[in-house]
Parts: sequence; structure tokens; C-alpha cells
Amino acid sequence: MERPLRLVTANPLDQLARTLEALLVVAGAPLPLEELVAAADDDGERVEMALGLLSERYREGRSGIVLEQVAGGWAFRASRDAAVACGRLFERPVQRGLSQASLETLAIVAYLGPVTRPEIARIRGVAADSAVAGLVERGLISEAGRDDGVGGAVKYRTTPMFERVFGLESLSQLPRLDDLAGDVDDLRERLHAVAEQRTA
Amino acid sequence: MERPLRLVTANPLDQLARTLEALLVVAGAPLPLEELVAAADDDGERVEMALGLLSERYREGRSGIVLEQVAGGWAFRASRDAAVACGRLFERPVQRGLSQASLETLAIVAYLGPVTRPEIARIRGVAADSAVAGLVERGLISEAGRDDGVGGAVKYRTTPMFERVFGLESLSQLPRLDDLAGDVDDLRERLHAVAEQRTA
Amino acid sequence: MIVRELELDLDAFEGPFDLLLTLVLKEELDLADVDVAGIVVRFLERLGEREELDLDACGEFLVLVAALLELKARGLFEDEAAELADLEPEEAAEELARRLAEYRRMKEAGGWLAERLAEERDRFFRIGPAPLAPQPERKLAPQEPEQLAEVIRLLAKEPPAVSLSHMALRFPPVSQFVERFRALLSRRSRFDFDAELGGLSRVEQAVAFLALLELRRADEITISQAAPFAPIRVARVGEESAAADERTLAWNARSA
Repeated sequence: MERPLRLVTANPLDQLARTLEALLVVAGAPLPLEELVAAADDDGERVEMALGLLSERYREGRSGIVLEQVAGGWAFRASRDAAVACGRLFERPVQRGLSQASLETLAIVAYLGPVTRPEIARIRGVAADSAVAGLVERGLISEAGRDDGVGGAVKYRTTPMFERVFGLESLSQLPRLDDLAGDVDDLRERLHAVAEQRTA
Repeated sequence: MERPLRLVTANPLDQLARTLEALLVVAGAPLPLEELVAAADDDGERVEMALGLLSERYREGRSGIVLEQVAGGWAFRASRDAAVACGRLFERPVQRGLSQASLETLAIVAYLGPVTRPEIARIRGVAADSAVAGLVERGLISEAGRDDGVGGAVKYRTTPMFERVFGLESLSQLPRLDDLAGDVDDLRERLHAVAEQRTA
Repeated sequence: MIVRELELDLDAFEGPFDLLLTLVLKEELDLADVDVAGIVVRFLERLGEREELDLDACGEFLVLVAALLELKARGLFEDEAAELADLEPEEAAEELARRLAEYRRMKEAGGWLAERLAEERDRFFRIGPAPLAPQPERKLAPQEPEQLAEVIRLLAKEPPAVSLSHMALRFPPVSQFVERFRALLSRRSRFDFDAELGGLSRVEQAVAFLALLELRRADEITISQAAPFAPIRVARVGEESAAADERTLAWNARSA
């Protein structure tokens, strides 16, 4: 491992290589050569040489970090030796329940959907952006057109995955809320009225 | 740079260190020691020793990649030397300074959280709605249930992102606020004087 | 200097003071968002720019700002304003000092965070997953549909009527004092109203006074007072209280 490193130390490319390391460790997607050149504010050929040095330093069997050239550009990845350990890291335990914010948002979408984010926020009394995004990411809700056609707020409804997780054959199997309201419109009205009182 | 590396090569910890490198380079957030131990499927003490070696290898001024302890875990980041280059390519989560209102609100959530919007307003003497919404959007604070569990006001706490952005290992690294005790006494005396005049 | 033309540059509002007042009165601007301290500082700056002290301007400003503050306090802390009003002056001062100190600490902490943020400006890190990392799958255990109904019921529940319990605490029933005074007069032929009220809140004292009037109306007691603000003596009917020659506890400012 020593020789190339000694080379780098003596090499004026060393500083540039470090800058590239830094850029690559922050990047969320592979970085094309041009972007690396522009960000490092250096010469294209020198950047390629520095990448060559780094490919040598970060190569399979030598480091846990491997520099790889893929279709979109250059990126760090985990070494193959560490594949099992990485598998353990990304293997998430089955989550037992949802957070209060997610549950409230999901319940509103299930009972009132399709429903827009602003309406969810009005009923809950807080912005719904992150809760909605989280539920979309989990595949429990999805977009269902826009309010008043094009240009309106995006509406959301629950997904088949939601029905699977909650053990429902369809939304009509949701627990009834007869004690609260006759139909969806009643329920909607009631939720809005209470939300207004809460903020007042 | 060579000596510690040679040590590592001769060291049985080398393989473990490489595994940790791999885990850290693919992780989406700082990894707590326990998670590293579980994923590497190794002994806690050995993992700590390997992290010590890696801290030395990936330290400021030596590599473009820096290993740091932040937000309750271990994470790679770019070296500070490469900040200008990084700035050309990436945005920090808090690119510009936060407004006075946001900073005070953030301080209240960090020190007193989980805390509700009305509680924040009560301390600041100004409604906190837009400051809270802005901080949620930046991912610095997030919902943490409702007051009294049920229909109460939504509570907020700071996120791991907050600790990362501010470079804190944990919230306990926030400075203690007892230094202002003298001030309090002074205020109290002045208000007592006013109160006495009022009664007289 | 014309106070109403004072130019303001606040987070929530930019323009002359007069316009701010207009917007607030028309309820087009929420006073809760207005930094009143910022207005005061601006006024003091303008005042400082002048050689002479403009007493008229100061007077007008004081009146306007006091009104603004009162409006804002009422809007922000309906319950608390009442709580503070119930406190003794020393307690209110203590409570205010505590709150001001808390706010100062948070302001200080906000300043620390600002410095820290500036120091950490050159720390870059990746947000989110790595480019070539495996996509973790988030699995959710089977859930009970009843949870959804429960959550909707909570969201549809009228906010708890907190104020009622407060009222009960703050306004003890008149009957409570009627009974108390009757019991007292069954043991003693007369008592000193003020001495009986030691340790009660102002509201409770008021309720006790109502109880006294109630008993008087029912002709169960006689009430006498030697002079305005002198101690109130209460006696069973038929046993006039000859208060003049007795030494009693002084009527203190609290019960006034």
C-alpha cells in the first residue's frame, strides 16, 4: 500500500486528489468528469490523472471504499468483501407501528381521500409535507390527480399496499364512524370545524 | 502517512477497519457504535479500536475524507480544505444564515423540546408558526407526538440533521445556560422595586 | 417628530407606524407576529438622532405602544393574563422575571447557534443515501384498522373544555363561603371578615364578599364598618358588633 501513497505525497496532484475524495464522499449520485473538473477548478487532464491515482488507492481488496466509474460518472461504493456486513446494515427490522403524524395523515387520506395536502394540514393544524412524503415513500398513499384539474393541489389516496398492511379488502371495510358522522361530507365538515376551534 | 497504515496491514484489525470503511461510505446517516458492531458482527472493543485507526487515517489535513463523531454516531464528511470546491457543487442544508426568529425558535426546541408551538410563542412573545414551519421544512426540527397524547398541540424536537448541521455529537454538547443567573437576580430586583412602588 | 410617521422595518411589517396601527385595527395584520420591542428600539433610535427630548412625541408613543402591548398580550395569552392578574404584585414580578430570564437565555442560545452555524459553514457532508448503496426496504408490520378510526375520533373531538376546571378552581361557589361563615357563627358570635380571608386569592375574596351579602340579605347577620376601608365586622343577628373599641387586624391593600 505504501508505494503509491508515497508517490502521491511527492506529487503535486496530491492536493487535487484530496479535493476529489472530498467531492466524491459528499455526492449523492455519480459525478461526471466535467462536474469534477468544474468543482475542483483544475485542468481536465490533471483531474483524470488524480482519478487514476484514487482508483488505485480505492480498489477492491485494498480498501473498504472502492472508487468506481459507472455510466453517470465516478462514485464511491462499498467493497465486495463487505457485502455481507452492508446487507446487515440495510436490512431494516420490520417496523411495528407508525408515528402519530403518519397515522393521523393516513387516517385522513383513508376516510376523506382523495384529499390534498393543504386540507390535511388544515385538519391536523400543522404542515403535512413530511408526513405525506413519508407515506408516499412507503407506498401507503399515492397521488390521485389534482384539485380542480391542472394547476390545483395534488390529491392523495391510499394504495393497495395500504389495504394489505391494514388487512382490508377495500376501503369500504374501514371501521365505521357512525357515532361521528353520517357520510364523508359530514365527517369532513366536522373535522374542519373542530380544527378551527383548536387553532382559535 | 505510511507508518500507521503499515501497522494496520500487520494488524488483524485491518479487515475489520475495511469493513467499517465500507459501512460508513454507504450509510445514509451517522452510524451509532452499536449499529456498526451489529453490522460488522464483531466485538465492541475491537470495533472501537478499528474506529480509532480510521479516525487517524481519515483526519483533517491528511485526507479529503474525514471521519467524525456527530449526531450520536460516526460519519464521513468532506475535509474543510475542500469546502470551496464542495460549495461549487453542493448546497448545505442551511445554506444561508437563519433569521433571528428561526434561531431563537430552534434554541427553544433544542433546549426545552419536545415543545409545542404555543409554548414557543409564550417564551418568545411572538407567534412561532412560520418559524416552526421553516425549521420543519429544513429538516432541523420534526413532529414528536401531541401534547397529552391526544387532541393537544403538536410537539416538536430537533432532528439528527440539526446535530449534523451544527456539528454536535449530541444535544448534551449545547452550552449550559446557567451563566445568566446574575442577570436574573438583577431583573428580579428591578421588578420587585417596581412592584413595591405599585403597592405603595 | 411625528410618531405616526415613524418608519419601521420589522420582520412582519415595513412602513410607517400609522399604517401598522391601521392594519392591526382592521385585523389585516396579526399583532402576534409584530415585534413590539423592534418598534420601541426604532423609536429610541430616532429620538437619539435628535438633540432635544421631544416630550409630546414620547407621550404619544408611550400611549400607543402600551395599547399595542396590551392588545398583543391579550391576544397571545388570554388565560395567562388572567393568571398574572390574580397574582400578588411580588409574585407577578417574580413570574415576569422568570419569563424574561428564560427568554433572555433562549436569545443567548440562539446567538450561540448562529455562531456555531457560521463556524461549521465549511463542513460538507452527504445528505441521504450513497450513490451506489442498496435501497433499503421499509417493512411495516400488519396494522389494526381500528387505529385509523381512533385517530379520526380524536381529531373530531371538540378541544377539551380546559377552562371549566379552571373556573371551578378560580371561582369557588358562593355556597361554600355561606356554609363556612354559618359554621363560624355557630361557634362564635362575631368575626372579622378580613382576618378570615387571609391567604385567599383576590377572586376568592370577592366570592366570600358575595357570600357575606347573601347572608345579610337573608337577615342572618349584621355587617358593620367604622369607616370606609376600616375592617368589616360580621355578627350573628342580635349580637351587634361593637367594633370601635376592639383592636382588629388592619385592612390591608390586598383586600382592597
